[in-house]
Amino acid sequence: MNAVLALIALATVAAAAAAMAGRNLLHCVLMLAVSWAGVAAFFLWAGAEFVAFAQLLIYLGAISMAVLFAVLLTGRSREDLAADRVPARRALYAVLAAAAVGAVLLAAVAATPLAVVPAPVPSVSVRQLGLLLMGPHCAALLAVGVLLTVALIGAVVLAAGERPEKPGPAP
Amino acid sequence: MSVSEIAPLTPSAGPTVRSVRDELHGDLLEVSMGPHHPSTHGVFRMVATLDGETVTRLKPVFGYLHRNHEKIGENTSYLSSMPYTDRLDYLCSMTNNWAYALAVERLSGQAVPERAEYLRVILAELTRLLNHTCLAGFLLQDSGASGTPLMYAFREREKILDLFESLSGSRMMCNFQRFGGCRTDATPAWLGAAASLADGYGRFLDEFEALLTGNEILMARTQGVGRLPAALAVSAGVTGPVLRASGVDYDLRKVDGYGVYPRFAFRVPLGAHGDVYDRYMVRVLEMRESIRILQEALRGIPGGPVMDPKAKIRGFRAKPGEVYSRIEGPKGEIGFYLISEGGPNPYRYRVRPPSLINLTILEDLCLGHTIADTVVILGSIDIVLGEVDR
Amino acid sequence: MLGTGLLQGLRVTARNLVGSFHDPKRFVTTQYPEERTKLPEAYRNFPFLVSESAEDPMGTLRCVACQICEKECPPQCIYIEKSRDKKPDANGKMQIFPAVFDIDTSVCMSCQICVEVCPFDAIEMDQVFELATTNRFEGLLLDKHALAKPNSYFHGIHPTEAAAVDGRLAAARKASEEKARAAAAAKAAPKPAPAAPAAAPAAPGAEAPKPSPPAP
Amino acid sequence: MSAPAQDSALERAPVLVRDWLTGFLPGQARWAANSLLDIIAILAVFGLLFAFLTLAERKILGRVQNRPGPNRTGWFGLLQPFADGIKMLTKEDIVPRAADPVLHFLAPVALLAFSILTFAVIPYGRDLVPVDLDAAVLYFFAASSGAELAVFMAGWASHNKYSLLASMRALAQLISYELPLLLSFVPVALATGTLSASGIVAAQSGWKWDLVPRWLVFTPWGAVAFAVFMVSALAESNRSPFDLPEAESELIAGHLTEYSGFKYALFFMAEYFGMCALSGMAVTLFLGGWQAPVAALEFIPSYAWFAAKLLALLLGFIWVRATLPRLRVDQLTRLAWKFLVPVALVNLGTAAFWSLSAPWEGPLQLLRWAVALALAAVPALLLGRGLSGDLGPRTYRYA
Repeated sequence: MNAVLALIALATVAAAAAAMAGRNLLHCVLMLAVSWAGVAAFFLWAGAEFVAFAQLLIYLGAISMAVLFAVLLTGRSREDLAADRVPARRALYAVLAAAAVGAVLLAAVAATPLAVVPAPVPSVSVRQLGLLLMGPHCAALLAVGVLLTVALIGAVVLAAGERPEKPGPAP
Repeated sequence: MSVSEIAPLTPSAGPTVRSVRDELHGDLLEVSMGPHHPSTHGVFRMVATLDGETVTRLKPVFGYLHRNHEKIGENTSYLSSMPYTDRLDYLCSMTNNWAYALAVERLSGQAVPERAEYLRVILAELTRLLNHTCLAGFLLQDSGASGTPLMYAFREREKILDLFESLSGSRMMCNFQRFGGCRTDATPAWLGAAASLADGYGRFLDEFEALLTGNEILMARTQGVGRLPAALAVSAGVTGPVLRASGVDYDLRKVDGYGVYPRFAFRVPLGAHGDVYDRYMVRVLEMRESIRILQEALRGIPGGPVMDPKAKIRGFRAKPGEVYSRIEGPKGEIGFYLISEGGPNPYRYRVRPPSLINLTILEDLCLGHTIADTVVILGSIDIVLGEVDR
Repeated sequence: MLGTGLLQGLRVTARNLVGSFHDPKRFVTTQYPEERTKLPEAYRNFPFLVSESAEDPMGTLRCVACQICEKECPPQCIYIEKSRDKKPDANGKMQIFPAVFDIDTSVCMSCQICVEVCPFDAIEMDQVFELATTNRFEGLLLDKHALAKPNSYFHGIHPTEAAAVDGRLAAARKASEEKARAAAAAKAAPKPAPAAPAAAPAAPGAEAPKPSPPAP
Repeated sequence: MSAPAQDSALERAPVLVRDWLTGFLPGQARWAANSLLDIIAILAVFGLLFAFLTLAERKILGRVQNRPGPNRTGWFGLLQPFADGIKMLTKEDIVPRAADPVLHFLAPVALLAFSILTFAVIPYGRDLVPVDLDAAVLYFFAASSGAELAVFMAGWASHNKYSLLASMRALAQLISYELPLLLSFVPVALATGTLSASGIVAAQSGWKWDLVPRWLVFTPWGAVAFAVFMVSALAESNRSPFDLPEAESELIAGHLTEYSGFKYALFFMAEYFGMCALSGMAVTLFLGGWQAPVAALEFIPSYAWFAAKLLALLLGFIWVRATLPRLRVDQLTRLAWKFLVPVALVNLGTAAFWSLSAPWEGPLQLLRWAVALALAAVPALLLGRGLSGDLGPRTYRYA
C-alpha cells in the first residue's frame, strides 16, 4: 500500500517543484493544477471519496481558472510571462527562509508520538458525512457559508462598480 | 490612428497579437475580419478595433471585386452593356436590367408597349421577393441558426429562379430587358406558374415568420442593435428598406411612379426604431406587399407586343444628351447616369450602387456593439459585393 | 412568455423534418447524376453554328463571316477569319464562309447577344453545360468543326424558336425567288427593251424585321 | 418489480458474458479484467455512438432543411463517419510556429480524457454500473469541470487572436453554466437522499397509481430542474444556441482555429462524448435511469430503456441545433446569472417544500400540488419578463 502512497507523494511534490521552477508562467499554473490533482489522489488513497471529488471540483475547476484569469488579465504581454533568472542573493534568502520553516516543522513532527500501525481507514458514507455536517459541525458550515456569500457579493460589487455605465445602447 | 499608418503584422517571433496602445482603454485588440471570412457576404473586409468585446473603430475595406464596369460600359455598345448589368447586383439581375433599359429609353425617347411595362413590374416584384427572402435567410445564418432558415429561403428562391430560367434562358444572368421592351414574350403557361407561385408565397411567409419573428433569441440578438437614426440615414443618402426601417417614407415606386406602378394599390411599411429587427421586419412586410402587386399585375396584364417594333437592335445610336434615371431596386435606389454624344456607345456610363451608399454608415451602426453584432448589422444592411465594387 | 417563440420555431422544423419523408414539396433536392431536372426550353448555354444539313456541316454553314457578332460580343470571345473563295449557300448565291470560327468557351458568358445581332440566324444558343475538360486553353477553345450542329439539332432543343427562324428564312427565300422571277420575267418580256433591268435583286436573306446591316 | 423480469436471460446477458469471459481469474485479477472489459465496452459503444451521432446529426439537419443529408458513401451514407475519420487521419496536422507545442498537443488530449472520465459512473443497466461510487454524481461534475482547463489551453496555445478571444468567451460560458448545472442537481440529492447514481435510479422505481412512473421529472420541481439541467447541459457541451466558442460567423472556428487533422477530430469527439455523458446523467437523475416507463414493458432489458431515453435526449440536442440562432456572450451569461441560477435556487425551496409536505393526504394533496406548481412557475415567469425587458413583437405603420 505504501508504494502507491509514495508514488502519489512523489508526483505531487514533483508537480509542485515544476510549478515553482517553470519559466513560462502558464506552464507553472498548469503544473500547480496537477499538484492539486495529486492532493486529491491522496484523499482517494485515504478512502475519502467525497473530499477527493470536492477537491477536484473546486481546485481543478474553479481555483485554477481564477489563477489563470489573474495571470492573463494582469500580464501586459507575453514577455512578462517568462520570468527571468533569479539573482543569486535573493535565492540565498529564499533557501534560508525555507530551512527555518522546515526546521520548525521537523521539530513538531519529531515531538509528537506517531502511532506505528496506521489507524484503520474509517469508511464514512456521504450520508453520514451530511449528518455530521448538519449536526455537530453545523456552526462551522454556516460560518463558511456566510464567508463565501460575502466574498461573492464583494466580487459582484467590485466587478459591477468598476465598469462605468456604457454609453450608447444598453444591452 | 488609421489602418494605413499601422505597420503590417510583422511575422516576428514576438507577440503577433497586435495591441494598439491607447492611453484611455489600455490594450485595444485589432481584428481583421475578411476578406476571406465566412460571414461577410463575399470579398469584403472589416478592420475592427476592439476594447475587449466592444467595437471602438471599424474600417470597411472593399474593392476586391472591382471589375471596371463603368469604363467597360463606355467602350462597348449600349446593347453589349446589358449583360454586364446582370453582374452588378447578381441577386437581382432583372431590376438592374430594367434600370439600365429605362435610362436608355429616356435618353432616346423610346416608347414601351403596355404588356412590356406589366411584365417588367412582375419581374421586378419577383426579384424583390427573391432578394428579401435571401436576406432573411442570410441574416439568420449570420446570427447562428445553422442553415435552416437559409435553406427554406433558398428553396423558395429556386422556384422564382426557375421562372426566370424558363422565361429568359438563365437563372441569375437574365439579360432580358431591351431598349423598348422585353426580349421575349411570357407565355400564358409562364403567367399561370407565376400566379400560382404568388398565391403560394403567402403560406411560405407565414411558416418563415413562425420560425423567426417570434423567436426570443433572434429578438434579443437584433432588437436595439445597430440603431440608425433617420437624420443620419437621410444625410448619408441611404435608400431602400434600410431607410424605411428608420421611419423615413421614401419609396421610389410611390415617389417617381415609374412604369405602371401607380395603377397598383400597395402600401409602404415603415419601421420605428431603425434597428436590425426593424430592417428585417420591413423587408418581410414589403414581401407581403409585393405579393399583392404581383397578383394584381398578373391579373391585369394586357395582350399585344412585348417589344416596340420600331426598336433597332444593331447599330442603335442614342440621341446626344444626358439622363439620370432610377428605380426602387430591392436594395434601394439603383440609378443609371448616361451621357451620349450620338455614338454607338455612351460617353459616360455611371451606376448609382445602393449597396455601397448604404454601406457608408456601417461604422456608425457598429460602434459600441460586440463583434457578433457587427456581423448581424452587416447582414441587415444587405450588400452585394458585385454592386459595391462594380 | 419567454420561450413560446422558440417552441413555435421548433414546431416548424419538426413539421419540415416529418414532411420531408412524405411531402414532395418538403424534399426538393434531385440527385444530380442519377436524376436530372428537365431543362426549360428557353435554357441557353454557349452558342453553336447552325448548318443546313447534318451530312455536310462544313459545306452548308449558314454563317457568311460578316463578323457582326465578333464586334458586338461583350467579352470579345469570338474570332473569325474570312475565307478567300466563296461557296453557294442555301439560296444558291455565292457567299463567303468563315475559314476560322473560334469561340473561347472559358470567356463566353452565354449572354446570347450574338444570336440577337446575327442577320443570317447562323448562330443559336445550345443547351450543353457539361463541358469539363482537362486543359484550360485548347480544351475550351471550340473551333468551327466543334461548333457546327445541324438545323435538326436546333429543332430538337429550341422547337418554337427553330420553327420561327425557319418560317422567317422560308418567307425570305420565297420573297427573293419571286423578286428573281419578276426580274427574269421583266427581262424576258420586253425583248426589244434595250438595257437589262437593274442589277441583281436585293441581297437575299435580309429579313423584314431585321433591317439590313449598315456597312460593317 | 416482478421477479421474472429481473433475471430474464436478455436482462442478465451482459453480466453473463462478462462472467463467462473473466470467470476463471482469481479475485484481484478478475476485478482488473472486469474493469478492463467495462472500459472496452464503454469506448466501443460510445465511440460508435459518436460516429453515428455525427451522421445522424447531418442527416436530421438535412431532412429538416428538406434535403437528404449525406447519402453518397455506403448505403444511405452509413459509411460517412468512417470516411470522415479517414479524412481526419490523413489530413496534415499543422502546428503554428509561434504556438506553444506542449499545450497545443495537450489540450485535445486533456479535453477528451476529462469527458471520457465522466462515463465511469453512469448506470447503463440494472447492475451495469462501471464504478458504483458513493459520491458518484459529485465525481461526474468534478470530471466535467476539468474540460474548462483544456478549452483554455487550446485557446491560449494556438497563439492566434481569434482563438484567444474565443477561449475567453468559452471560459465565461462554461463557468457561468456550471453553477445552474450543479444547482439543478441539488434538489435531486435532497429528494433521493443520496449522491450515488444507482441509488438515485433505485429511488425512482415503482409507479404511482400504477400508471405514472415515479421519475423525478414528473414532480413540479423536477420538471423545472430538468429544464434548467438541459439548458445548462446545452451550454456546457457548447451546443447550438450556446455554441459561441465555435461561432463560425464571428471568430472563424473559435479556439479550434489552429487545429487540423486528428486533433480537430478529437475536439469534436470530446464535444460529443460530453453531450452523451450529460444526457446520460440527465436520464439517470430525472428520467429514471434504466427504469421502464410502464410495468407491462418490464420485459424489455433495462439497458435498452437507458439507450432509448439517451437517444431521445440526443435527438432533442440535434433538433434544437437545427432551429435556434446563437446567443451573444453577454446575453448568454446574463441568461445564466439572472435567470437560470435564481430559478434553480427557488427550485431548491420548492423541492424542500415538496419533500416536507409528502405525508399530506386528501385535499391537502391538491393544495400541495398547487403550491408547488405556483412556486415552480411564478419566478420563472417574472424573471423571464425581467430578462426580455423591452424585447417583443412590434407593430408597424404603413405610409
